[in-house]
Amino acid sequence: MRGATSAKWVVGAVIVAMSATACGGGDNKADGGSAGGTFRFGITEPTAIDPVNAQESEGIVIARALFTGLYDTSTDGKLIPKLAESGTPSDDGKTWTFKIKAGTKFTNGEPVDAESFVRGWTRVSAKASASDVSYHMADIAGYEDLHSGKSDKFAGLTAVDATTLKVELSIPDFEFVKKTAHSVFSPVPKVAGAGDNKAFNDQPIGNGAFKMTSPWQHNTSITLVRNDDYGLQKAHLAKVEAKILNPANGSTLEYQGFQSGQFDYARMPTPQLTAAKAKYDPQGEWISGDFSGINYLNIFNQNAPFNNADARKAISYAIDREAIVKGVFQGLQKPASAFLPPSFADVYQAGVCTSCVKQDVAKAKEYAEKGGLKPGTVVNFGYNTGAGHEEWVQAVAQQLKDVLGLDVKLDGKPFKEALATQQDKATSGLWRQAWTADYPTADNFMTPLLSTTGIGEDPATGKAQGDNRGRYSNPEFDKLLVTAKATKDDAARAALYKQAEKLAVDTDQGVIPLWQRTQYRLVNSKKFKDIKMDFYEDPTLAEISLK
Amino acid sequence: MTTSSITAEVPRQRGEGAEGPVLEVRDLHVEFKTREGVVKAVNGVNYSVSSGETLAVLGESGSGKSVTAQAIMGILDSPPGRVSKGEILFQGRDILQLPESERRKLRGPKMAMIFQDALSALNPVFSVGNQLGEMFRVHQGMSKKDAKAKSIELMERVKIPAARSRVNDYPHQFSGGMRQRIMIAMALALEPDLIIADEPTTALDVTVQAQVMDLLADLQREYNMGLILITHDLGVVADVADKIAVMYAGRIVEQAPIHELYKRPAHPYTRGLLDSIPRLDQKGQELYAIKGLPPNLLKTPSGCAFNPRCPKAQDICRTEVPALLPVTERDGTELAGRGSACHFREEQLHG
Amino acid sequence: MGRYVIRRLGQMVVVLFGATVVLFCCLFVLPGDPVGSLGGDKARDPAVVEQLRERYGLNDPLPVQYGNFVKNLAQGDLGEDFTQRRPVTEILQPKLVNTAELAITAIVIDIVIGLLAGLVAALFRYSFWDVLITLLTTMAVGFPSFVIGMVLQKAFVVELPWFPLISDGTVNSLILPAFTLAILDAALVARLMRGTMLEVLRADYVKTAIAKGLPRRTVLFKHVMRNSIIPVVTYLGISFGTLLGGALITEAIFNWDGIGLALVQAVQQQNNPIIIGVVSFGVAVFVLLNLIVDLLYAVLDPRIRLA
Amino acid sequence: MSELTKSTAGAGPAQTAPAAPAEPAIARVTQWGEIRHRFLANKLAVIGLVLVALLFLVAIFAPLLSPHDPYAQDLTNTLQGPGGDHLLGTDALGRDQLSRILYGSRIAVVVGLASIFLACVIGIAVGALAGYFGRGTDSVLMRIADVFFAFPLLIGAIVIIIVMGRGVTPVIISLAVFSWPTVSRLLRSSILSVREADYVLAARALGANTRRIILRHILPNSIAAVMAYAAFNVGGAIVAEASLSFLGVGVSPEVPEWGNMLAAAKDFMGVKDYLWTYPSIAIVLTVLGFVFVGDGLRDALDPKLR
Repeated sequence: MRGATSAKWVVGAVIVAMSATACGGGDNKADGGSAGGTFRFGITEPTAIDPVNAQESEGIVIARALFTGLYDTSTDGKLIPKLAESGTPSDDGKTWTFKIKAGTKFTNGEPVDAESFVRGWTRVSAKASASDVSYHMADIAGYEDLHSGKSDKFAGLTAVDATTLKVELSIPDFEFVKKTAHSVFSPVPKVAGAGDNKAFNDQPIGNGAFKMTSPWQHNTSITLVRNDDYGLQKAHLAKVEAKILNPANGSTLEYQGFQSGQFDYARMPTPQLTAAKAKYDPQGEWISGDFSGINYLNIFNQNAPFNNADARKAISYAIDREAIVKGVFQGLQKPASAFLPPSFADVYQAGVCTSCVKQDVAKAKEYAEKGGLKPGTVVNFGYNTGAGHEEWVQAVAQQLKDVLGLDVKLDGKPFKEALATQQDKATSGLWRQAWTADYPTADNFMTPLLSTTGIGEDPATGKAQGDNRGRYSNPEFDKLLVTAKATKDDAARAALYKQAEKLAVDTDQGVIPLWQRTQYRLVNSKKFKDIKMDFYEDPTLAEISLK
Repeated sequence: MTTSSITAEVPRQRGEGAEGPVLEVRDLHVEFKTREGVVKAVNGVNYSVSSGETLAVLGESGSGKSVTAQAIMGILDSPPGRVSKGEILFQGRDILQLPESERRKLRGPKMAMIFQDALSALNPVFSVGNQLGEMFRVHQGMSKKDAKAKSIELMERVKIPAARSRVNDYPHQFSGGMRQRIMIAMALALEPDLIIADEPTTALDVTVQAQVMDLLADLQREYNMGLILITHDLGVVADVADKIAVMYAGRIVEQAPIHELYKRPAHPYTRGLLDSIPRLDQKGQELYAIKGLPPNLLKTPSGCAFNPRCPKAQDICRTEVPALLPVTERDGTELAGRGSACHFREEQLHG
Repeated sequence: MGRYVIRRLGQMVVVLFGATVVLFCCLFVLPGDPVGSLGGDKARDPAVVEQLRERYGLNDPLPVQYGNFVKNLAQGDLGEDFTQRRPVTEILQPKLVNTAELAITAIVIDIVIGLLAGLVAALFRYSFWDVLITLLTTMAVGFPSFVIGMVLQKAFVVELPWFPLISDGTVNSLILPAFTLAILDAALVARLMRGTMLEVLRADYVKTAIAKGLPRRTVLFKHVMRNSIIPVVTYLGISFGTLLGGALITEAIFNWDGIGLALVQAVQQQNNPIIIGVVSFGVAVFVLLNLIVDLLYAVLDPRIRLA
Repeated sequence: MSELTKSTAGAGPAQTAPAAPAEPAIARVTQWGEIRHRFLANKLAVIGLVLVALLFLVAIFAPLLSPHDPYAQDLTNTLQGPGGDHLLGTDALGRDQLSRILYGSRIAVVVGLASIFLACVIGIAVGALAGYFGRGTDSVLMRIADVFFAFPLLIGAIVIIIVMGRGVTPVIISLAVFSWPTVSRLLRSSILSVREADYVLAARALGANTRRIILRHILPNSIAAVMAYAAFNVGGAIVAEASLSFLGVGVSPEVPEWGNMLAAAKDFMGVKDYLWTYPSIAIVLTVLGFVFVGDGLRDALDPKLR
């Protein structure tokens, strides 16, 4: 997941959501569009734009403009080959061989070859980089040694020849290829140096559709210009200006900036969505899309009162998702009835979470009774503050009080503290959580968020160091995931994932899905064409052209 | 003009020019508007002073002596104070008719004032040199350097030791006597024709008082200036003043050449004041004190304002305001320069 | 004088020491691992967490951490921040410039409006203008800065789009936040000015000045002003010190990229090096300005002896 | 600043503590009757008193005055503009704004009074000790005061709240902890000026002991200045409390509280302005009430400044 984008501690900016209609991907040859023009939009200060540590969507949009990897992903989870001519797994799913397009170059003239991929991936995983995103490579053989500093070579990677990259995994994974669409799997030139090379961090030299001619002006702006030597389909825009806004009010600023003509693309603060839609939708400047993410309630599975599935189901049945969507989100969110997003068409099962489909007071009470969830039970309900969750968590809390008579204690905390509380073994109750996909695999949801390994319990402190902090754990489910990953046939694998989701989300109610991830944007379609959102909810810079 | 005025023609003792007095105040009325009502601080004051002459104005606090002086200088707090009636003739011109800009030009070069408390009357945040020099810079357009030299000269003139090294000191660094000398120096700076000294020695030690008074008298003589010496202390004025005006409740109640007043007061109030001076020859006797308190100016007693405190008050004193009238000898010859505002002035004088 | 300054600087070090110790203790007992998560609620890879804890000395006991901080501070080094891993000084420098820009503009507005209003109110005491100014300044004290900020934003950004919401680097974008920041202080300065000036106007030395035949403007702007301004200068100095420390609310409302906003964010993210940097700076500037104000006081009022 | 022979105390931190008059007001205790008279003659002060009294009444009788339960959500009736059943409209969760504003006065009153009271207690104790004993005690205590004085109020408060958790008590404590130094400085400088006053010298000459002098003679006279400060700054404390909520670290968001309401309304700027205007008015009136009272008190204590 890329750092829960919207969740930068942003005061009052929940930006979520979007609809299936606008997702591009596919072929945008931008015929008729003319070259040139400057595309302007706002972002908040990214953690990094160098692929070595680019993590949230603000950093990734720049990293992906500067670098081109093996594949790209469409919003509906399809792989689009970029530098890869082919990617082939071995029969056991433990070795992948990629054929790389020959003859492309970095903007400094260095060739983009198999070696440059090995270099890039090694750089990410090396101990000195202390990269926050290196875990995406954890399944590649030799990762542990490299990451712990025991070795400075990535044992699992081999540049067989200039155009052949061989990747050996420590476990079978027939979907590994999808991971490589993430910007962390970018190739880098020799000049990149180590991961903490400040000069390269601030002005990376890449092989993407755009390049930087001046370094990142921290807290001010990042300017990209078209890379005219780009080895693939060249971009149309002459220039891209990402103005860096204060995260305190990023979406408000973007919205105002769009209104005043300073930006060509903008998010909006949730409270303004209705008004913005009324104004801009008729002019064709409003786009939306459903994305690969989920908003859900983490429920602490191992501590009372939610240490049984019945009690957890009671909670899910008690929530009136429709009413909250209508009343609080003004109809601009969609209730979720599954944990996996609809964009993963092959595994999506609408209504797989039976308790999610509709509020059912009677069932809620019945399950509460069965699960020993008596009225008056104290339930802690945690959320992170300053990210715009204040309103709807109150609505959920109220429904739990009304339907089940629970004594819900809302507990808002800033991120670091919130995380520490969630990790604590003794924590009980509910916690607001969201997840967006890093790459289009069901595994990217299920393994970190629901598997036993996803808990990552530290034996010494009992802290949950992984992302499965609700500590759902079912050996049967874990086995299904391992099997699915090692299953070569797409349909068979999808079936296994469906089975696993049904088990974890319906039978066991390990988590409580709330709403899907829908995003809205304003786009300057009067001046530009083909402004769309990509898998990472960022503008498709390489395809936009002047009208 | 209800109060008949005699502008006492005192025989000129030191004055040379015979063109008339430097200053003549005619029927001056000053009032202050306050929340409680209109305070009539000065009610028809007349007096004059000539070059080289010293007029002492005597009175308790609130008698209007300082207000008169401020009206002459044009530094009344206004609002709330204002001159409601009367004329102030300075060298023959009624300065009340002059525009403020013209009056300003008089202050300093023509008339100057010495205040009672030099510590508060000198600006604490500027050096004495600066404040002295300001006179020359503003009125004569002198350069800073020249003004400073002049300041030192002035300080030497008023006998401040080590003037050169102290010119940059601040007021609070001087002793009380020295500060008053600086005030005097400032008043004298442009050699004005008239100086008003408002209780110049009250705030000083007795020993220093005499020195400062002597200095003032010497300088007055030297420059041949008119001097109005405001005081509440009869003892101070005896040696320096030529004539005296006693004020009570905003009026002049008695006017006389200085020595005559001491000998034969023509007003019960003056009598009281004189009696309350401790005297060596009356050791052992109880000291006389005027009964009662000074009048409230918001509601001055009807008739003679002094009547509630007067030992000799009669019915007429409570109904009719006595005018300031000439006083005569028993034989009816008018006493030059003398006047008294008492219905029984003759009795007082002779009795 | 020299000794006084040295002694005061010594005290300043003591205060700075005290403030940073208090701050360190607070930050140390905060729940949560400052390097435990990424930008959002995603936990960091435990191996990376450990690596970062080591790198930033977070496993050391508090006194050792403090010792290291002092040692680095002596060399002008405030360490690296926990999210971008860039030098704190480098991150804060442009923000400091922004905050200073805002603070200076605000203080200029304070001086101009505050002094002028106070002057007019005192000179024309009880007049229409005095009543109006007294009323307005009292009202201004009652308006919290976030209300002022929101009203200004609504009026001059949303309704009348005279000012940009996003700083475009021009004076235009400075005006609203500077006013928001300045209104309270300007009102207080006006009140203070009026009070002291009324007192000064009654002073004997003003009479003296008039009796000396000085022109009205010399009396006013030399003798009266110089004395009335003393407490105002004190107030403005201290207020400027506070402003330079960063205006949390105003910077948050107007998205002003200054150290106040950085501080609020850093507290939320437990980005301790930034918190320590900003607070230490704020305290140091505040104490330093206090010293400057005291020195200035002695210059303005020769009666004051610095001892 | 403590070393000046002339005190400059009274200029507090700019954002929250407005300057008290440069000269501490000194009033003999026997003058209370006159002070009351002067206070009541001041129109603004009386208006202030009325506003404060109203605030107290609303806070006490909030349950009777409120047309709805301030916590009751109605998701079918969210963001309704003013009028009809909801006089001031409903918020994003369909709660009645009027009721929430009325209930919000309770937090304002409690936090405002309690934090200033606490600050005064600490401040008076420290200031009295420092002012009376002088020398070493003074130096140490005033340096400690400097440390807390130099800390930015809001940041100090945020840190304390994060350590203690959100809620009314942490807010009160955190505001008090960073505002007592102003009281100390005020009291100390006031004591320094009173200490040499004739009546204290007289008491000393009559053989009164130190404690008696502090309690009977110095404190009652210095405390006048503190009282004016306190009344004035209850308003400041209420603003600070609302600011904390506005920054998302005050009391829990479901609690009806003005800062919370503003924080929730901020992003509705331009679309649902009634959401922030009414709570703003409530804050402004409250703060003005206290400011008027504080001003009136100061003027009554020191009529020269009128």
